[in-house]
Parts: sequence; structure tokens; C-alpha cells
Amino acid sequence: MNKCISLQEVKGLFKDGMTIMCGGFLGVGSPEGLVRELINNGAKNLTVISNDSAFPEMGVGQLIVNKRVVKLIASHIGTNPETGRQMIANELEVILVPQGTLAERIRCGGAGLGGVLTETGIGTLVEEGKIKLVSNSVKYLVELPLRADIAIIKAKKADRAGNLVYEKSARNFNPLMALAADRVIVEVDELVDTGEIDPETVVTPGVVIDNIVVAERY
Amino acid sequence: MNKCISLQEVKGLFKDGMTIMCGGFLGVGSPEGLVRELINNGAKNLTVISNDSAFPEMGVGQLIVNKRVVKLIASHIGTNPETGRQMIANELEVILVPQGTLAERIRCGGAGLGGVLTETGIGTLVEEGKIKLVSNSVKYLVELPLRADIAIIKAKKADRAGNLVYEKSARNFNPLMALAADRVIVEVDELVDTGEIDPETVVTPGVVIDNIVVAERY
Amino acid sequence: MTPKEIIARRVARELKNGDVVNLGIGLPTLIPNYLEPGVDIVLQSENGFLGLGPLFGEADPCLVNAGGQPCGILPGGAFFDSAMSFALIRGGHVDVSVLGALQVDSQGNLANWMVPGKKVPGMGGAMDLVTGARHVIIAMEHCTKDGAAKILTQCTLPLTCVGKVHTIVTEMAVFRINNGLVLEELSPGVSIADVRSCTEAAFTVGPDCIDHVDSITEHTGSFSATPGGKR
Amino acid sequence: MTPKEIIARRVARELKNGDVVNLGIGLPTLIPNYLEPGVDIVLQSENGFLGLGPLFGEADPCLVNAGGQPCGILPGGAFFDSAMSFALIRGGHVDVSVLGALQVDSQGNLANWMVPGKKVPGMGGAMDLVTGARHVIIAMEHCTKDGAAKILTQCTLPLTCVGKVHTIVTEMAVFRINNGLVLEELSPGVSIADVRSCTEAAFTVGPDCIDHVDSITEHTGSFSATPGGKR
Repeated sequence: MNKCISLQEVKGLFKDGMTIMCGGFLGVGSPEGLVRELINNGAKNLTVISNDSAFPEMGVGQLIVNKRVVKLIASHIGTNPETGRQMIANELEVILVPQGTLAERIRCGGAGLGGVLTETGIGTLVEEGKIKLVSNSVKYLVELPLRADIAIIKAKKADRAGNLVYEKSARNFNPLMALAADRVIVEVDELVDTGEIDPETVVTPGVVIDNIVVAERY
Repeated sequence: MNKCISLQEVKGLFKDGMTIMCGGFLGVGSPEGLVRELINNGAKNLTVISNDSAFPEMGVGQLIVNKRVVKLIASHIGTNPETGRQMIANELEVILVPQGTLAERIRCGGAGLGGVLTETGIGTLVEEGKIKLVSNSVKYLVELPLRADIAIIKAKKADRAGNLVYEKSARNFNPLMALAADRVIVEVDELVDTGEIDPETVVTPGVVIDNIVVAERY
Repeated sequence: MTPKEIIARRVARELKNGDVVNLGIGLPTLIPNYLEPGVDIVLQSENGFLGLGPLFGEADPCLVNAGGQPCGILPGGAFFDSAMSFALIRGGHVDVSVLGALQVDSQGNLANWMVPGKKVPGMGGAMDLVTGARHVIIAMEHCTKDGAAKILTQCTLPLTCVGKVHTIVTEMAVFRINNGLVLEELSPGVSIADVRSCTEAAFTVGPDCIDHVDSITEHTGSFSATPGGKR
Repeated sequence: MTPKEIIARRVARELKNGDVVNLGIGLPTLIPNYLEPGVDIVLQSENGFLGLGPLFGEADPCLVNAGGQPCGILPGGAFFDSAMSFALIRGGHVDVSVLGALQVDSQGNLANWMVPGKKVPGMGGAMDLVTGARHVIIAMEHCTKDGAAKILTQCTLPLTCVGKVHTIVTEMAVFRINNGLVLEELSPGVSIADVRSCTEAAFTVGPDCIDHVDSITEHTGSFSATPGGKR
């Protein structure tokens, strides 16, 4: 089972209408090479799940600018003016989710949980259309899992088995998305032989990773 | 803020009737020194939350044998005959929780979540008295958070800020319990200066740790 | 071969190269001994790691399997906490879960965690494993030590799950559960009649099942002592 | 001092040694500059670490604060993923959250994430922060740039939370929310009348609040240009 593939081989995996998760926080920890291949591949009508829409020239922001996205699920879109413009022009549906809730919904999708109860969003627009439960006199929203067809994530280093370690604040949503998609593709700066990463420091175990792509130097 | 205390100072913290979480899996990764101090301290009528009741001479098993526990919440009690005996003799209330559900309930307690939805236990005795929700045609149980007055956990190494790394399969429930109690006391084999643990490899951040005790050599 | 060895060997053939597998304690731990060459699997240990391997060198008190026995970890393994362990299990990241059973029935129900009033070890991770693993295999001797059937029309003991079992492997036969119980395969020398006599549940016979009609039940031992061993 | 500096300095006095603090982007990031000697706090950054510190040396593209600016990490810090970051935030492990506001009202409601039809940046981590942090401090200029009140009887913009704000610090005053709005402290030279003229919400005056009755509103500048700056 060779998980290592080239960016060329990645390209064929993306299809119109897919749901794509993309790691990163304001573009930090986004798989830039994979985003570029996704754009080159031409897939459109995508649903994208990401913390934010980054910047027009960075991370998932480029997918927005290139009009590949019909629906965006994110916690924040303020850094990419194009996202707001498309939303107001009704070219793009944006579902805003509190960041902690977004993290838990993705975690649920990866962990086989049917949802979580959170107080976050109670009394706000976020509660619209959601089931509410009262427990111990506190009102909670039932927030449902999120999954994707493909997750594209970024890590610092992988071994050939797919075990991953991340770098500083570039970790963010990547380890959560690594469990929450039918296919998980990781872009890494460094590939090492299986066994070279201390099992104690592995953040994402290799069994959840389908494909590894080594980032090209820019 | 000196978090480092002696076993003597720990002793006074335990009170009758408290709920105590204790890390470990069949005793592996249990804070043996803290369990011993808890026994020496004399606190009784305890509610204990732990994966299992370990063995009569190991981990929380010793609390059972010493009749300090009135209620045990665990996934497995088969390795400690005294637990079963006390349960059948109505000396001890035992609430059995599927292990994955136990982990999530403790995680909820630490993460400010009101509960999780899991399919685990549907159609079994586990569902008794619980709210059920159907989502996407799947029936789920709503499982509620668990918290404790004090969590006693075991780690391999702490820095003086309380940042923790664990050792191999002795990690288990310890990192979850580290967030889920009003006071968290960790027993470590090794204490190092703040800054000596690489921030990338910290498993439990120090801010959740109240007290650090260095294990005595046996 | 003992019945346990027959079962372990047959379960091993269910496993494909690259499968992530969780093995229950007892009989299932024998399975890796029987993997075909070229079939590499990754073992998940519910207490918090992937890459479970045999013990080599000195036992490390901090490295045990889900039964508490000292073990090893193979290159490419990873340690994690119990929440991650069960995220992997519940989330469908474990391809195969192999467990023992007290009872299993033709609806795919399983009972393996308590005998009311007698023995209540608890479910441990079993309920999550059967709920989350993609393929749930029950590996067990066909009958109890007393000769009672364990494959039933309906489980009578408290359930571990409802309708989650896919495959049953015993020393006599292999069943799939697919709108009821289907006998898929017989062990060498075992006849359909032999199986019927030891199985309470009704079952259909799959198209590829070869009946060893003339068999004498001498090969596997464990059930030959219990002719007609029904409940 | 600018109004922002006055606010940051006053918020800094709310922080106790050892507090775990999350600072919103903008004004709140000035606060660490004004900590008293002996007050060490730990900064939590919602994008995944504890021990946020000033940038020293070259910027690392993988180490940024929640606003995306390059920063540093102090000894004793720790990195984690977004689920852990918000487990800490939602779970009460962050002692103080300091955020800006568009509007805040006397029931402790906050609006700071959207202006319908105009600007919808999104809530980011704000809704979780106000829900989970033990002490929620709103740090903002008392009025809008146009002189409109931001401390209202009832927020009119979409809410970030209901009843979660504990403290409001502006360049004019400090309020606690405790069964309604309580004026606790006035900035030097600011009178109760000054505050009333810039605040839509009714408030009571706390017992320790010293009224600078004879004040001329020249100290802080920002609101002196908007006498009677009500909505």
C-alpha cells in the first residue's frame, strides 16, 4: 500500500459537486499545493468546509475567487472580501458556524458521533432550525456532524504509513479533518520512512490517511 | 504559583463524599502514590469514575477493597473480583458505561459540552432512562457529561507549569480527566523546568493542572 | 488443531492486506499467527495505540494490550488517548473487529458482556467496537462447554448490540448475517446436518457452501462430544 | 493617552497573576503592555496554542495569533488542535476573555459579529469565548465614531450571546452587569452625568463609584467631541 502519490495523480480525484474540507486558519496550515491542483483540475459546484475563507491569494480563498464554491461552511469570512461579495450577490451560500462548534461538528463526523450539545449560539441566529435540549437547567443546541468526500490537509512531516506531525499553529483543524472524510489527502513538507516518527509524538495516526503528497518548494 | 506539592499536602484535599476521577487502564497509568494517599487520608463514601476497577492490589482497585467507594462509574470490572462481590452484596453501586461513551462523557465534562449523541448502546440496557434522538435515520443516545471534584492522574513527565507528556499505553484516560475536574492533581515520574518540554509534544497543557506530585520510588 | 486454532486460522482469511483490526481478548489474539504471507494488518489496541505487536525484549509496564498483557509496538505505530482510540473505533476507521460471544443470533444481535445474577464483567469497549467497526466478526466455539447452542433465533442474555454482527466463525462453520443467517462455509468433514444439530437458529445455505454429507465429526473435536447439543 | 490606551490599561487591572486570558483582535492585544509588575498571565490563542508572546526574531509563517499576525510562544507554551483549543475555551479553562463589541446591553447581551446587509465577517471564536470564559470583559470605546451609544437597553444587532457579559470597560467608565448595569468606576475627570449622556441604557451607580462632578471632559478626548452623543 503505497500512499505516496504525485500532485498529477491527485488532480483526477476531485469531481464536480464534491464536499471538500480544507485545513488552515487564515491560510496558515492550508495545503497550498493541493488547493492549486484542485483549481487546475477544474472541479466546480463545490461545498467547502474550512475555518475561514482565508485571503484571495491564499488557502481556500483561491477557490472562492475562482468561483468553484457554491456553498461555504466556515466560522469567519472577514479576511476575504470576495467571499462577502459573492454571498451578498447570492452567488455563494455561506453558513457561518461558531469556531468551537465547527471543530466539534467535524470531530463528530470523524468520531462516529451523531452530534454534540453546546451552549454556544443559544439565543442567537445560530440556533435557527436546530433541536434544543435542556439538561441540568442549561439550554443546549444539538449540533450535527460534518463530513466530506475529500479532506485536504497540511502537515509538517509524514512517514510512509501516513503518521503525521504538524508545525506550531499550522495544526489547527487539520487533525480533525483527517478523520472526517471518505478520502484524506495530506500535503507534507517532509516524508520520512515508517518508524522514524516517535509513536508518542504522532498527532494523526497513519491509518486515517489515504494519500500523501510532498509539497513542492516554491 | 507553585503547583508542586508533597504527598502530605495532597492528603488534606480529599473529603468524604467526593467524586474522584482516576486515570488508568487495568491499573496501567494509574497514579499509585495518589491512590495510596487517598486511602491513607481516610475519605469515604466516594464516587469513583475510572475506566475499570483494575486489580485488588493496583490502581483504583485498592479503593474498592478498602471500602471507600459507594458508587463506581466504569466500563469494566471483571479483573477485580471484589468489585463484583460488593456490587452483588449491594455494598457498591456500579454504573457500567461503554468505554468509548465513558471517554466522550468525560471529554464533554472537560470541554463544556452538554453531551454527545452516540449509537453505542442503542437497543441494550445502556439506553435505559436516556433521551434518544433520531438523526439521518439513525437512532442515537444522548450521553451526558461527567465531572469530578478531583481528578488524580498519572503522567511520565511534567514541567513546573504543569505541561504533561505521558508514556505509551499509560496515557489512556489521563488527558481527558485532566480537563474534567475542579482540581486536577498529577503524579509524575519526572519534573523538569518550564520550557524543557517541546510545545509541539505537550499532550496536556499546564493551565489545566492544579497540583504536581513527584512519584516516590518504590 | 484445537477448535480455537481452527477458528483463528479461518478468521485470519477474512483479513485483507492493510486492514486495521481490533482483536478482542482471548481467542482473537491468536489470529495474527495465521495470516497468509503478504497480508499485513495493523492492530488497534483500545487502550490507546495502533501498531500492536508481539512482546520483544523485556516487558514494559506501560505497554500492554487491551487485556493488560505486556506487548510491543511495531514501527509506524502511534499512541493516543482513549477519546482518540474510540474516535477511531466508532468513526469507522477500524476495518475489522473480532470478538468472542456468549450468544449471537440470526438478526446479528450479540450478547457478550453479562450474565445477570452471575457474572457482570462489563462491556469495556465491546459496544463501541461492534457499533463502529466496518466488519464485525464473532469468533467463538460453536457451543458452550455444556454443549448448549450459542447461535440462537434470539439472544436471551442482555445485548451488546442490535444487528451489528456481519460474520460468525466457529470451528464448524462460517455464517454471514444478511437478512437472516446464511451458512457460507463448512469446516472440512463437517456436514450441514452436523451444524443444524448444534445451532438453534434457522439458517439458509449459501450457494457456495459445500456439504460434507458423509462426514464423521471427528476433525474438530469440540462438538463431536455433544451430538445434538441443542439447548 | 489615547482612549484605546486608557481602556487597555484599565482592563489590565482586571487581570490577576496566573490568569489564562484570551484577547480578541485589535484593542485587546494592547493589554499585556499595561500589566502591573508581578502579574504574569498566560495568553491563549484560539488558533491552537497557549503561551502566546511577542514576536522575537524572524517571523515564522506557521506561528501566528488569532488575527493572523506573526507572534512568538513563551517557554511553557503548548500547541494543540482546534478541538482542544475550544475545549479549553468552552470548558471554563480560560479565566478571562476580552473582546470588542458593536453593541452591549444591560442584560449582558453582546453583538459583535455582523451588521445585516452591510458587513458579515462571522463570529469566528467569539460565541464560544463568551459562552465558556469565566469572566467576559468587553473592551471598547464608549460610543461609535459617529457618537452613537453602544451601551444599550437592548442590543439591536444580531447577538453573539445572551447574558454572558460580566464587565464593560470603556475610556469613560467601568460597568459590571449584575441584575442590570452597574457603574462601578469613572475615569479621572469623568462625571456620572458625562456617562449618562453617552449611554443609552439605564444604570445604577455602585457604592464605590466616585463622581467627578466638576469634571471637564478633556482628559480622554474621544467623547468630548460628542456631547450628548445619544442615539
